Amino acid sequence: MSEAGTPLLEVENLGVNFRSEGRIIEAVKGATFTLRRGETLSLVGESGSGKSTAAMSIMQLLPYPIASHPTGSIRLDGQELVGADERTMQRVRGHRIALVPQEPLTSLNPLHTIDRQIIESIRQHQPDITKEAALARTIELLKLVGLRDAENRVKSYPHELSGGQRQRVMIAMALANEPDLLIADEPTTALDVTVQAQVLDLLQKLQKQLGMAMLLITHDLGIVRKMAERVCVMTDGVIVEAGNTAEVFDNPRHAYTKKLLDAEPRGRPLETAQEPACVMEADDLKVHFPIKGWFGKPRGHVKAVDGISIRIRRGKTLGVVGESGSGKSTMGLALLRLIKSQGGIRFCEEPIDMRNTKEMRRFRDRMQIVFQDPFASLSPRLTIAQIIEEGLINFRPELGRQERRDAVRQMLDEVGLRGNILDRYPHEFSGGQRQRIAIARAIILKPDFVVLDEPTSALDMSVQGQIVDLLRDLQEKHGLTYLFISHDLKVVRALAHDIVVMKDGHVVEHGPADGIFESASSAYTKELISAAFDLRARDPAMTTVSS
Amino acid sequence: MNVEAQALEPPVEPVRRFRFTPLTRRRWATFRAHKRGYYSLWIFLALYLVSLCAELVANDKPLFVWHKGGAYVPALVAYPETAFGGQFETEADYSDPAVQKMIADNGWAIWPIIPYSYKTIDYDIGAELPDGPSARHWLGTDDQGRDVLARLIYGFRLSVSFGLLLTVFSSMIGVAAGAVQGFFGGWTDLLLQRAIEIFQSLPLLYLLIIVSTMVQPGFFTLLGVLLLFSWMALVRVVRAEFLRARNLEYVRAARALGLKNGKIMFKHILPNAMVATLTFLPFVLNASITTLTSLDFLGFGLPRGSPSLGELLSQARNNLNAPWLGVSGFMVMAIMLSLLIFIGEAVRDAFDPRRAA
Amino acid sequence: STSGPAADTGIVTSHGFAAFGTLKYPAGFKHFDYTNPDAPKGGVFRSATQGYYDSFNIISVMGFPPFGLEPLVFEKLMVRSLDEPASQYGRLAESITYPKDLSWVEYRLNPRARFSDGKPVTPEDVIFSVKVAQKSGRPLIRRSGVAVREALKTGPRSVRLILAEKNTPTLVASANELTVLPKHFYEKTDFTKATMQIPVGSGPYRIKSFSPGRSVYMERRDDYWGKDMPTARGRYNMDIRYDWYRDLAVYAEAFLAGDYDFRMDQSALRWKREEQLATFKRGDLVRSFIPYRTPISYQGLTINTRNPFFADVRVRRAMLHAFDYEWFQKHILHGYHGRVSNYFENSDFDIKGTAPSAAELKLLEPWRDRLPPEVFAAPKPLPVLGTRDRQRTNLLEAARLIKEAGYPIENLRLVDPKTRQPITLDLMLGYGVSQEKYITQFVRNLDRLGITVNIKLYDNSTVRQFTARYDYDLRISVPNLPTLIAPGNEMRNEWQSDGRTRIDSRNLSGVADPAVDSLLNTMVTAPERDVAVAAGRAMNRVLVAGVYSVPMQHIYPAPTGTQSFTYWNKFGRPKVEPVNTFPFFMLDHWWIDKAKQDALRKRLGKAI
Amino acid sequence: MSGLIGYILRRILFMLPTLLGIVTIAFVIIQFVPGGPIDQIAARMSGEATSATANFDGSAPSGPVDSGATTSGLPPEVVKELEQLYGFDRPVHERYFKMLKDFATFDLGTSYYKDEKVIDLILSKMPVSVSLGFWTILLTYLVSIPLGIRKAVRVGTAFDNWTSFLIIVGYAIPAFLFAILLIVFFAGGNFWNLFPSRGLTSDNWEELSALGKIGDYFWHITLPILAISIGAFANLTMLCKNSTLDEINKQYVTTARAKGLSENRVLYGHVFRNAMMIVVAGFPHAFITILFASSLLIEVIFSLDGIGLLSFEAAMNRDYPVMLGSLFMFSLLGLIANLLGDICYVLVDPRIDFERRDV
Ligand SMILES: Nc1ncnc2c1ncn2[C@@H]1O[C@H](COP(=O)(O)OP(=O)(O)OP(=O)(O)O)[C@@H](O)[C@H]1O
Ligand SMILES: Nc1ncnc2c1ncn2[C@@H]1O[C@H](COP(=O)(O)OP(=O)(O)OP(=O)(O)O)[C@@H](O)[C@H]1O
Ligand SMILES: [Mg+2]
Ligand SMILES: [Mg+2]
Repeated sequence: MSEAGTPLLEVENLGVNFRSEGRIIEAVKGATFTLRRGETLSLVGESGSGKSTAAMSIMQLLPYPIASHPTGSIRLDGQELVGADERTMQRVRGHRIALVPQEPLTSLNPLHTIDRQIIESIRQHQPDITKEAALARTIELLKLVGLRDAENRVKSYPHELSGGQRQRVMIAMALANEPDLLIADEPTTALDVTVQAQVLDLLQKLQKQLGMAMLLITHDLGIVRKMAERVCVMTDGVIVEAGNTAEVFDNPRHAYTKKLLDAEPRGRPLETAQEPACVMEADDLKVHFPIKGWFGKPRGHVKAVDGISIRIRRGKTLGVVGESGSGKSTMGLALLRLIKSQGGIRFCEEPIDMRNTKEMRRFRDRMQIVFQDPFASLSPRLTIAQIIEEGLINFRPELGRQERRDAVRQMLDEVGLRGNILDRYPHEFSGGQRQRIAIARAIILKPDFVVLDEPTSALDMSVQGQIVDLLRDLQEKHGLTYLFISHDLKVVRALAHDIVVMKDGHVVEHGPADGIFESASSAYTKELISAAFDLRARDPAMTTVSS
Repeated sequence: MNVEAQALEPPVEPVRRFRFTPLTRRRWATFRAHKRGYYSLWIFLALYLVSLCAELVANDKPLFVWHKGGAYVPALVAYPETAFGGQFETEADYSDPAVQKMIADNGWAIWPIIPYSYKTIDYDIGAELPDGPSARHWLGTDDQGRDVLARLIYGFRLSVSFGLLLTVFSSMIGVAAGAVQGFFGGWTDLLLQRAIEIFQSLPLLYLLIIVSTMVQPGFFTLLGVLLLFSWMALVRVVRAEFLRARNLEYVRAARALGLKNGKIMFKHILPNAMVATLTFLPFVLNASITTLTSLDFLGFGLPRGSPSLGELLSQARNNLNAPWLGVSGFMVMAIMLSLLIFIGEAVRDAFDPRRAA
Repeated sequence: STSGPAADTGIVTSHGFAAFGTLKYPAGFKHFDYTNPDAPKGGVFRSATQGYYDSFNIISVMGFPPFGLEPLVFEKLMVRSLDEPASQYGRLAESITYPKDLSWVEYRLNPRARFSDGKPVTPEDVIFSVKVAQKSGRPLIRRSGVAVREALKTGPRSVRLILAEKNTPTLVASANELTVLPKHFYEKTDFTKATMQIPVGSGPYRIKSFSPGRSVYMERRDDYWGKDMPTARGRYNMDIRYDWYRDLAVYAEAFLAGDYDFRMDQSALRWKREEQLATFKRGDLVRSFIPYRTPISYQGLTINTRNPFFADVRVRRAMLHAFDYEWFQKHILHGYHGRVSNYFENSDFDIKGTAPSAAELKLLEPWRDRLPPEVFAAPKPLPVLGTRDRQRTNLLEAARLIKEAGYPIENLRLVDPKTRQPITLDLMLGYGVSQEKYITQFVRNLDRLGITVNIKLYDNSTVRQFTARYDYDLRISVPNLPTLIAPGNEMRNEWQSDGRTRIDSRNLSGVADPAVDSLLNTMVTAPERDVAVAAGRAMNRVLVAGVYSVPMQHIYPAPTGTQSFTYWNKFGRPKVEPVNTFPFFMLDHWWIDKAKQDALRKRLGKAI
Repeated sequence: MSGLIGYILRRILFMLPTLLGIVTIAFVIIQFVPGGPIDQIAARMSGEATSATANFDGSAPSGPVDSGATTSGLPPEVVKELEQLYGFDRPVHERYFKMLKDFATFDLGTSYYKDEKVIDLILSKMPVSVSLGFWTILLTYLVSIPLGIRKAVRVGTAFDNWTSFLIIVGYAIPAFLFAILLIVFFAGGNFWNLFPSRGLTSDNWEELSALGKIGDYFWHITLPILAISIGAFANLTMLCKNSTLDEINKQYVTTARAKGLSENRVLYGHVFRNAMMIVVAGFPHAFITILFASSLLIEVIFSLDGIGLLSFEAAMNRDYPVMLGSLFMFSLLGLIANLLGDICYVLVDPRIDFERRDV
């Protein structure tokens, strides 16, 4: 795949420091790599190891002056970018280098419709394109990245889109100007496997067509294998290993690389009693969002969840998979009565669908949720200690200050966050770290029932494994019940007893996990599994999902 | 695993030496880092403190009198003139040379730096009034022969206390009302908003006239009356911020944690909706003072003769040939406002998670 | 057109009327001495004032009409001469006829008198005007109305007014000043309402243009019917433009900018500053002082004797000792203004420094045991303060007087002997902070006497209500001045005892003294002038001794008995000045001096 | 009914009871104010009346206006007549319901003293108020918003410091003092006589050419507008600055930058709308406030007859129809402005709604 060419991008001895709490955090230490036209370089590594930071440095978009580059140089076609003036950077950004940020959910301007945001990007660098042409191009791009009903959807505001939909908007935006270099920071985490495959194919196609280089940051080693010619492995801000993908993967030299390659969510769901009591039941659950027209007059409805009935028994995990935008997150929120819904919901045999906010409050310590967008779900002005201990303050008033703090510390430790991070604000973490904070917040209360909305999408394999183990542990010890939403069938497989497959707000298939994986009945499920299988099939180093 | 986990500091929690949470300490550090705001705070506190002890700084009564072997503290205790051998059974007028002679003949007195109180009329002033700045009156006198500096000191105390109280109360009420409206929406909002609209249209002038004919309007009466109106200033913005913020994901997260509405409002939303509030506070404080000023101007303010900045300014206007009146009044306002705005900025910084210490 | 007194009938017909003394100008006189019959006509006189106007209706109180409409657009039956005490000469009325007891007056209207719309002035207009004035109206208009009991037409050009009281020259004088309104005009327009309709009058001016609330331009009527009348000759030489400024400071500033020509000096505050200006120093701005010969208007601190605390004259006298006029004058009044010591200074009724005459003593004798002994001697001069030790002695005296009156001091404050409550007084001020500085020293002194004074500052309407109900202990007011050169029956409302209890009298101090009542009655009704004067002086003595108010200052900044004004130096002035107070905004006997005006323009480099 | 339309309808429906409440309370309060129109007339008759704004400059005349006046208030029959005229002979409730009836038909009545309909009075004062309000707002918004944003971007720099200094100084200068100073310096006799000190237009306005009229108008309003706006910058600028500071670090801004947008596009295209919600939504209300209240002293100083002055004088003179009428108009406009403000919220931020939150 690789074409020999002059290096498009040269990163040399790059260092990035952050100031936080009066200390210096060295996020990237002396990273060096180059990237040629048409080439894909993958940056893999531990969560919090500085991958995103390194990527953002290329765009010079770190929060300067809090961030600084003590050393290093970044050259695009020989032009120095570190410390380049704004005008130079403006010509580079979006035009020559485009970025798919790691957290697409919070990266869109909440007050602009998505067409406006993409069109803006197009017209910024191609001023002679008319508005209409730009709109047409926008729709085309959105279709390319697999957004269905793009004509209607372009007028949506970001908050009206699902996580995966927003992510695709970001990808479309990045591709809009056919950049020389695409920096894709975990671009497919919120996409279901079929769409994921489609997007990756698209990227490859563009690469071929345009000679676009790509810096791909991902935790999914399957994708790395599929896409990247070369790979750099990062840990603790240092690139510990770099080389040809195949070589590195086949012949890992650094201990961390080995660990990374070995790690994967393992194990099987716990065996449980046959028919424990139902923790969560929903009958004919419906969530319809009005599509707002002029002055808020509804033009119609998005039937995000359209008549779903499910049952989840104590100590079990219900995996929810399905197409992006199929209503998984919406269902999760509805079950916990966090958005308006119709239909019956019972929690531990108690009907809760008619209860008001106040009455719901006494259930809250027994039902928790990890939101799909961890960043948005963390109060920006609270430190993570405050965020995590909040549930304890609320429901375990008997705990003293120190006890609480200890519990928080321990919890963080269990999700793999160590060090003196308690008094930092959410924005000072990496995507994966924030995700773990969100998990910690949810499970510190040891609730009966937890909705986990893609809780591992931003985690590297080893941490994923750790989290999966933790969840299973908790299930074992405390009999926790999970509703586990994920696109990563591997993780689902490792945790879920039963699986629900969703499409367009409906359940298309429902049954024990093994059954579904082995012999899916609906076409959609088959497609889904085969897509996952297909992706992994290129990755001989990994155990395939199906036996 | 994390970069900072390994080296930078011992993982042990600092012992609880202070009652401050680490977050508070962090905010305090940010606050201190904002030099302008930090010094402003100290200057402001110092000024306010001095003005709180105005009686000891600027007074027409000695701080201490030694008379015939007896000790007197006229600044704090009222003594009849007869106590010093005079004839008046009412409180001694220590600025009267006759009284001064009585004391000097039988003892001595220590005077404050500024030997005038806000209402002292300098009887022996030589020139016509208002009298310009001189060694006798550092900032000159007003058109009634009262020392401008003394009046400023007392006036500062009065205005700032009034402003602070009014600001604290009115922003508490205003923020609460705005928060409740914006957070709950629906009928709560609809009805409360109407109530506020009605309230806002009360003819303040008439209320003041009524009040002023019924009672001698004093500090607290005015505080009460103005409080009735001033709290509405913040409602609008706070409500807007809450209307917006209640849709955000972290509010939903807080709700998922089963937090009470009050907690969600004040712990999660309010800090994020604080921008407007914090920005407005110095202005609300200043506006309280200005309102008081304009009431004095209209004649419905504090009892006549009170050391009010408003009175000073209206004198400045009537005595354009005495620029020191206007300049002093203006300087006090400007300094006070700058200090408050700078403090406000520093507080804003301290609460802004993205401002590094 | 006069005939001498017809001694037998006691009925007099004359070209003029002198309320006191005799007429200075004989029948057929050519012009007033203080006018210049050869004065050049033309140019504009620009004057201004602070405030606004919102109506051209001079009758109704509903609006505020511009100044000057009354003598300039509307005319009176007779006009005053300004160099005599109280003489009036015919204007609309050609002649005046009255009996000896002054029970009525009859006017013969000038046949040439015309309104600006060409209609003649008729007895019907006079009768209508009397009715209007009686019914409602602004004070000056109403005064003529209340003087009249009935109005009758006695001939095609004659109208007789039956007066409300006999033997009262001041009533005649009031009736003479009746403003005559065109009946045909006001029958069509509602005269009770404010209106901006340009009025029809018979006067020498008409309103040419105006901008509501801000300015009025009055133009000389070429067709003025009375052009050559002796009372008009040499007058009305310029067009007049009045401007209104909402703000006093701007008003003052605009004068310095040359936006208007003439200002009456109301406040000494600006003098100092003006005197330093180059324009003033080189004489472009001129300040003029002229004495007047009416009782001096002054402000005083009125003491409300309805408050039991002030029932004792000793307490009231203590107030005199507590008011430090000398300090006040030097520091607050900038050394300007003067002070008066009795109610009718600058007139025959003045008692300053004189002991009562035999006639006065005769009137006072019956009340000797009720009256304080001071009344029977020359009035004591007012206490003099102004230095520390004089202040101290006076305050000690005040303290002594109050103690004598039975008020003890407890806990350093003066208390009521019965209730043991501290004495607190309300000092009501009208809307205007400027007055506050007048009394700070006084308030301070009372504080030293152990009395707390609350200064109450109210708006007009509230002041009015509190005044009507006498809801104050002390207040600043201008004792009501005599209509003419001497006090008349209007003083009843001021001092008569029924006013103490009646709501809304002008008896602000609540004076209720049978001696005053009796002397007042004698003064008003005495047929002989010397008896009236003796009674008035005796009353003056009783009132002064009763200390019903603490005299403060002359209302004009100029020395007592003088008025002053400042103007841009472009006018010609007659050699002789009038001596009575006169409305300066008229200035109808001045004229533009072209040479001066041109010189001034040159120096200032702008049109003025 | 659903959505915003329903909400707007509800709000409009609610205006009625709100207005009712406002006038009712005002009516009740009026019953307790000392001194009524009749006292006012009595004061005028006895020559005691001073202008309502006398206290602003201590200009209460030192002598009576009509010196020599000798009235003792009003004769009882005149009082009766006046009471009849103003309807005070009627019981309170009757007057109240009559007022409601009149207001319901937008008949605001006639001034007690002037022979003019309240509505005409208000309309005739509009040009002044609208001129002052409009230009002041325009000026302050045009200056403050970009300035605030600039300050946020360059927070902590010298620029930030000295602009802060300037706006604070401007704010601290009392407007009335500043206005007087402007007149002394630019319209007085001592320094430069460049600007007129009075009014909105010259006396010969009618005769001027169209261009001349415009010039004359701006020549007249320059000083008043300057005086009003000098203090208005601070608040808005600081608000803009702070809310921009809050937004500028959010992730969507990084995204916008990543698109290669120029700094101004980032600021005005993205940050502005997010940051300015409060500012923009406050706009209608700001206009109403400036229109009705805040320029009172300036109106006096520059002899401009605006609504602020009108309603203040009406209040002081106890001209209840004018007072109630302007209150009514003011409230009505206020209600509409509030509604517009709320609609603005939704236009600015589509996520906003006004529904009750149950979940
Ligand atoms: N507030 C809203 N207004 C209108 N439509 C909405 C709203 N929220 C979600 N939707 C729509 O509802 C559908 C379901 O969204 P949901 O977030 O539940 O999807 P999802 O299954 O979680 O997808 P993903 O895997 O991409 O996160 C989507 O089509 C989305 O566009
Ligand atoms: N604004 C900031 N202030 C302080 N520390 C920060 C800030 N942003 C990131 N960091 C720290 O820098 C390190 C690197 O973060 P970065 O986002 O680059 O990680 P990452 O490799 O992308 O991880 P992930 O896979 O979890 O996204 C992390 O330890 C994080 O805590
Ligand atoms: Mg990352
Ligand atoms: Mg989702």
